[in-house]
Amino acid sequence: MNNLYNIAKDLFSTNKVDLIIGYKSIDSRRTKPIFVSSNEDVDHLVFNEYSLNNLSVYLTRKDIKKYNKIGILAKGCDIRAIVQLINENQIEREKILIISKKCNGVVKDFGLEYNEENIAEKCKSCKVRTPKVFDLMIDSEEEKKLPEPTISSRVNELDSMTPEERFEFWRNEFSKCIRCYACRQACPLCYCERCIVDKNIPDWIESSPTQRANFSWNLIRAFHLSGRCIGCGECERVCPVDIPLSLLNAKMGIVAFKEFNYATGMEIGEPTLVGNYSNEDNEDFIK
Amino acid sequence: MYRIKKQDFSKIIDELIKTGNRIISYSNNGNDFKRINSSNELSINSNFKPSKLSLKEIVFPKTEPLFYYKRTNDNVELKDIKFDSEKTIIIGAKPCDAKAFSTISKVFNWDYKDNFFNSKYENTIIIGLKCDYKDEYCFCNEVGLSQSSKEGSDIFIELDGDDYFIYILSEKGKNLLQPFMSYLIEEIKESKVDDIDNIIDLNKVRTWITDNFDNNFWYSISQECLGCGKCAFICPTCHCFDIVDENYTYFEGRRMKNWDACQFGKFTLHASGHNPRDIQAKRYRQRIAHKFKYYFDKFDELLCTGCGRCSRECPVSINIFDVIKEINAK
Amino acid sequence: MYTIGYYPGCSLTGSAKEFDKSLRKICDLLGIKLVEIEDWNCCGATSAHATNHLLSVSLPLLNIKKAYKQGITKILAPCAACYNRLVTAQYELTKNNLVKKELSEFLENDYNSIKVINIIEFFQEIIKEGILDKKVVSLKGLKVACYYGCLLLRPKEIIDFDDSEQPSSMEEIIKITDATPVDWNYKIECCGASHSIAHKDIVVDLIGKILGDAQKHSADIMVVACPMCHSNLDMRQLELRKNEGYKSIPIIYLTELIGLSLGLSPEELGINLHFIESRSVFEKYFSKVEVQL
Amino acid sequence: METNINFEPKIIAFVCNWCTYTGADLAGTSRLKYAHNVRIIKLPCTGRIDPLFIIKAFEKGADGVLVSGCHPGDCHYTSGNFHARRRWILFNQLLNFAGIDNRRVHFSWVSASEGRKWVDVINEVIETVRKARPFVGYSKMNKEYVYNE
Amino acid sequence: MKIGVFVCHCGENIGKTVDCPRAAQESAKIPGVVISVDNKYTCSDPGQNMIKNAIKEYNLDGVVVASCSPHMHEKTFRKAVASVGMNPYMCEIANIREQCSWVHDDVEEATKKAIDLIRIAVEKVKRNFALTPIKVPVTKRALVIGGGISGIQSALDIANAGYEVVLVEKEPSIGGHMSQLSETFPTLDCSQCILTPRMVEVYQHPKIKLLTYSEVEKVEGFIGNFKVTIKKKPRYVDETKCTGCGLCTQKCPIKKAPNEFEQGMIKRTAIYVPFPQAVPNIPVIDNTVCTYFRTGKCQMCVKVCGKEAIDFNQKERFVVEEVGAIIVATGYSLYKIDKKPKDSPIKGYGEYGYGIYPDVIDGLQFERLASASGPTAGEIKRPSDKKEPKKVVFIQCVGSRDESKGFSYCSKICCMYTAKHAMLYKHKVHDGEAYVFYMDIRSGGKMYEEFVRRAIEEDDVKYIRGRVSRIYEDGGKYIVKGEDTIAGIPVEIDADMVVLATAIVAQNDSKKLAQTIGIPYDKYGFLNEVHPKLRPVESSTAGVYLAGACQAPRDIPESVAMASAAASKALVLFGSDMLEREPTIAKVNESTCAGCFYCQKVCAYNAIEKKEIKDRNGNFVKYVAYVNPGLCQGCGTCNATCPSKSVELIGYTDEQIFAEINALATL
Repeated sequence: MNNLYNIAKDLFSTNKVDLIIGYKSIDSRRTKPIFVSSNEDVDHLVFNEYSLNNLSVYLTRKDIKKYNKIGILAKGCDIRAIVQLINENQIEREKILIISKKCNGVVKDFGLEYNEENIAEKCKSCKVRTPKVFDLMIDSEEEKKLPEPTISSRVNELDSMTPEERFEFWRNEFSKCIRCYACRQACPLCYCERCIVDKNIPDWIESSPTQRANFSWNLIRAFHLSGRCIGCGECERVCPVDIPLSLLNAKMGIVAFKEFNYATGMEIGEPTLVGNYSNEDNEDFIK
Repeated sequence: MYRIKKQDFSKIIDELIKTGNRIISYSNNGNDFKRINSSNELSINSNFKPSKLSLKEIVFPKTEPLFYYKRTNDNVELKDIKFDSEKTIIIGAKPCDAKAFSTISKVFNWDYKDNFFNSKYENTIIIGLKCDYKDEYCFCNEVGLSQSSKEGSDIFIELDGDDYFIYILSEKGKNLLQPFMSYLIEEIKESKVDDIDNIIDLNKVRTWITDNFDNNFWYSISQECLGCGKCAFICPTCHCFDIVDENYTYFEGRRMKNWDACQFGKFTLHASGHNPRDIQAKRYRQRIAHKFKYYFDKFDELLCTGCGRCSRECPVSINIFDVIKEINAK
Repeated sequence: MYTIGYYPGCSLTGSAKEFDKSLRKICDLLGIKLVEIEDWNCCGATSAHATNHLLSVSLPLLNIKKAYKQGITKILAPCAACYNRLVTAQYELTKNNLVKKELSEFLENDYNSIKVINIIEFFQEIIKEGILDKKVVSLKGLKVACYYGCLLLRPKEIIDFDDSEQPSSMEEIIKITDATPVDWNYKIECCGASHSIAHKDIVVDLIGKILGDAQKHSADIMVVACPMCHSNLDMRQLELRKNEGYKSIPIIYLTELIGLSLGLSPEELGINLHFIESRSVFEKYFSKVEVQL
Repeated sequence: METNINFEPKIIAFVCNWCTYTGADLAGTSRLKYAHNVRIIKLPCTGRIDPLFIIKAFEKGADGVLVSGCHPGDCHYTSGNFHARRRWILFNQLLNFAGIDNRRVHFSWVSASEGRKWVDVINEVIETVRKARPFVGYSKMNKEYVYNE
Repeated sequence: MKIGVFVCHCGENIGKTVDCPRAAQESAKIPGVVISVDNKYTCSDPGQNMIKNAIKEYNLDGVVVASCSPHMHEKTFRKAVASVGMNPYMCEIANIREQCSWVHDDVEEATKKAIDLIRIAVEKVKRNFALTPIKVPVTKRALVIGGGISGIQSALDIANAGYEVVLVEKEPSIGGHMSQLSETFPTLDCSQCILTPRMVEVYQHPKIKLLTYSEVEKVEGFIGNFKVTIKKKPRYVDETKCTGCGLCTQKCPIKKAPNEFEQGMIKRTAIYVPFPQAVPNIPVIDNTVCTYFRTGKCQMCVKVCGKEAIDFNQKERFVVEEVGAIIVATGYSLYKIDKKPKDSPIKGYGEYGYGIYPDVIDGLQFERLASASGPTAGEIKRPSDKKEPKKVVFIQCVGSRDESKGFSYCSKICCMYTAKHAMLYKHKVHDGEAYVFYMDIRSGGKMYEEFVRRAIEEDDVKYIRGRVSRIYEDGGKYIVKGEDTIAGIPVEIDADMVVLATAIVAQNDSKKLAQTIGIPYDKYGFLNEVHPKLRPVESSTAGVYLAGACQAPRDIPESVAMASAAASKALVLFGSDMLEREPTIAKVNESTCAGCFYCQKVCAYNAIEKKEIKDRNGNFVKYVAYVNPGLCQGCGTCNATCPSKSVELIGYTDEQIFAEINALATL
């Protein structure tokens, strides 16, 4: 039977992996990332509706890259990140062994109980709850119906405002930003060796958490993730001042789909959105 | 100590607001704090959990200008900052937050007197509140505090039915309440010291840290750390800052003092490209060592008040208390 | 039990009853469950796409949506026109310029996951599945001209289950009845169905060519898979019959031919409802039926 | 803060060297007149134009930004403008979503022979920006920087 | 930094609307500016001298000239500063004429703008680098890919100019399609007669190294310095020994292999020479049919060969050639219109029954039928029964100008060769009828239209304007159903033979070749020129040129013209020993590059390569992008695309542009 325990044990005993990046539970409603490198710790591994973190963020880290074959627990959404990382030459498919399961959503944040209203927003609109790309599947219950997503309606809400209102909205949200960069650090696709905000010659994005610098930072970040964000929502979850970053990402996701019929991280080898072009790209906004 | 009716206390607050003081109180179930314009906005609740951000930004803002400059072809003229004298009164600070102010004031005053900090700190009056909140992240009693410890507060409140018990603990506090003594009823109440059984031996922790600078333990506990600055930025005692210049017109600019965090990879990056704390483990070690050893060695104070914010908010659920416990268990 | 969604469309409930009848009979016999789409509506074939592009796409999509709600994953649309509209609509759905605007309501679910198949694909499938194997009557010696018509195979960028100019799939299917498909030239020529009422003269001329060529290549009967072709070729042949010495040729639905080979009687299959009678052609096979039954 | 409709907006234009810059030169050599509010920054190719420039332009007090280059297919570097176009599609909508709408951010193709078009584009841009009034939102944030005792 | 600013009045041109003295005074306030002056004509000798003197006097690091457009005088002033030892790239122009004084009237505003423009230039020049042009050595040797008429022409031109040429042909013989043609329009002279001498000339030319039956495998390097790996397929015949006596080909027992040269209309032997005039005249063994290769027996050829030239053990061989320029002349192939595989985007013409009806043939097959050296020795006989067809229908635009079934482009030569075919047919079958179905007749070219008129008027070829909907067989005849759009009626012709003018398409492996060389191609697989008007024979990869039908459908004269043009481009390159390239190219910051290779995706010149970074102990650290200075053209798209700005365009660095924007900063 394919429970997590057996799979992991087997992987180690047959030397199919040198490391498994997984979750271990702290208490009934909390888990944290764990790095299992041998049979002993296998029994710590859990994979449940409290497995919030998108572990693929670790795959691009130097100390992790050292391993030859890495097993990783990944939900459908996390796998999109892995696929995108592969498509961006950050990791090699052969080196990664994806252990996944059918997913019925995770909770918004640690400490909450898994139930209808605590399910994370991203899960409600998730199209890959049964993942398309993976190596091993652990036994998991079938998909059940989740509550209707609200994110797109929130996006429409903003779209329906006047530009001035929108600007004020974001100015207020961004002015809260304290530049702890938790959003960046938690993002699996923010793997740059030196983030643009850390580049000081020239000082494209001022490092002071002033309103305008925060505005620039959050915009550029959203732009750098356009067509790359896979909507795992970690940035918003980890934000200490609750800036609705998912709104930005969702908007750009919608744009990518409407303009280019493009969804990120769905298949390995698909051409990236930025970096390619089509003669038919829409240009009715250009004079 | 004194007893005072809640409504009388409110009267005092309104009075203070009228006389142009900046009153800070909690909002949104204690998650945030804000300036209030009337005592109705006042919310004094001993069951609040520590706010998401700590109170430190009142005396140590996330960003503040140090001076302004104007450069022309042949010279540069500087313009200094004038500090405003507005009084700030914080109402209902938790013991763990109240203590933090006095703790960091040490580092801002040990050789160079940082007036940017002092000007604010001196004008800040902290009214502490006995805390009745505890969760798996709190450990104030392990760092020499308790839910009713009054360190750092100028005035301290305890709830008692429709009344407050009020302790006046400092000159600042005394002067503040001077005009309102009429509202206060003197009362003797032997304040019982809440019994604390510590499980952590801080000396042991310190010596272990000293002896195990290169211990693999640092790597093992910080492996999942993402290296974001969240813990430091929300910490009431973390006080690192960065200084940058930025110009706003072609000729004019200003020098800024911004929060910084030792968890950032670039924090210790030298111009040469060398980075003494090149991996997260070393940065995490720095965080622990600074809080529980270095700062103590220098000021014999811990740089931690056990508020548990960093653990509560950590994206990957690293619990600093667990770490200390582990060290303690070695 | 093999189950499949079923979209009859207007013809099969009217002018082409026998198509529907014979299909249902076969399915009963082979234990195939047809799940009719509840409250199905017009496919918009007749005039919608001539009058309003959006309408011509949304009408069929509405049917697919209904099927989706019913949990149907595959739809059989026997009528060539219906089939054509349904698959075309799905194709349109993939063109995001249209999607972006009017059709957004059809994006909430993956309606293109539903496969729409025509009667030929249907038989290909049940033969592959081994469901259609018990042949009772051998139609050996029966020369059949397979007529595809215009709707079944075009447009080729949307429909590609067979070569649109040199099709052969129907021939393959009727082989299981032991009948002999003839090689002829008018397999896909227009029969003029849409002019059947308004411009009889054109139609008669056109079907004259078609039937003529079929007979020239010595076909006994013509098998069709489209209600319009059928009514047109069957009914309008009466006009040709007026000519001196014209030898008429029966027009049979693919389903009916298969039905016969499965031992069903012409009446059960509704062959007796056609204008051009075909008993003469089939007599010799029926006797065998009696023997074997 | 200025509110009257006839203020003089500040426009920063990022143009490619081969088409638009030359087109602007042509406007000059043909002695065509256009409003003075625009300042041109020359780049080799629209492909070089980074969203950061646009943001930075607003930070530095621009009321509107124009980005212009070779028509699709004419790019001196074969595909620079195609890549630029795709980037703009994304960034344009992102800016709009953030409240910096297309009254302030403008894009155009102006070839080396389109001196006249350049003039029309500039005047149009300036007019739309003027109608949109000074960029209060941004200047609010920028004003933070001035020191008032 | 010490910067000098020189504001030019350009007589009245600038002075009239810009207050130059004031502009100069204001500029003097800019940090870094040590001298700022205005004068009447800066481009004049006194003007230039003034700059030179200032450079010496104040020993300036950079110069800004506020004057006319850089496209006007940038070179002039850069030369000037260089003459006194300043690096030319330390001189910047502020364009205050074309983009200021000439387009504004308001002196106040124009002056303000001029000052801003000067400030921008100053800030830029402060951050300029002293650059020296990149020099790359040139290998004066050319590779020509494809031995058709275009390849032959290019090879001969370059060789006759005295440079070595390597000519690679994938077939056993050079000659290409032209060698298959019977006659050529509009002169009706025999194709072989004019081509064969050229083939021989190539073969005997001391400067030309001919590699037939070979294919380009790999191309490395860049302009002036290509390293090309060529695969020589085994002939199983030793070129050095074989005399081309042809005995082996007569004696070979296998005679059933389809003859490619004759378009499969007749058979050939297993060891064969593609056609009598083949160059080199050396046989090849087709190991797919040869008995020896199938059963290990026979060896008849070995027995009869006096020279012991047969060598069954030959293997693929790889030769590496170093060349400075590459000319691609791979030609075209013909659209095969029989049944298409399902996945093919092209839908084919099933209705014409090509591949089903033996007497429905394509243009090249007809060429062979009409050719005196062809299978019927020039008599027109239909393939099925070898009878002389009395009625032939020619159909144009089969696949051309037909988006739904073929390609949207016009194949260009079909109108002409169809007219030629019809004529040849009429000349050979006097009582025959020839019909041509056409959409339009496109006969632009010297004597072309006249040629078509001749076909219609003198040779009485019946032209029907319209398309054919269907062809089917009926008692040995082919019923061609079509429409006469001029008469507006359907027509049916019972033809004996049908000739389809099928579209010209790119070689099926052209995309693969393009990727090997690193040059772009269009959606049809035709190779792309860098500029359709001004640089029609250059690919976007420096040093790679295009000739003939590999770039688009071409007729013979055009192909030859292109070939010579491409040759001369190569010769221009060979004209100098060192190649000078603009130093404003992109550069990667390897320490911060994260290796996402978005830069590689957007680079139009394949200038970005993967580079391995190793630590001191030689352990692999990471892959980073590397910009090949030989290929980079300096567009900077990589720079804008790089999320971490780890690749920067020298001369337009982020720092410079930031400073330029900042120079305009106000509140």
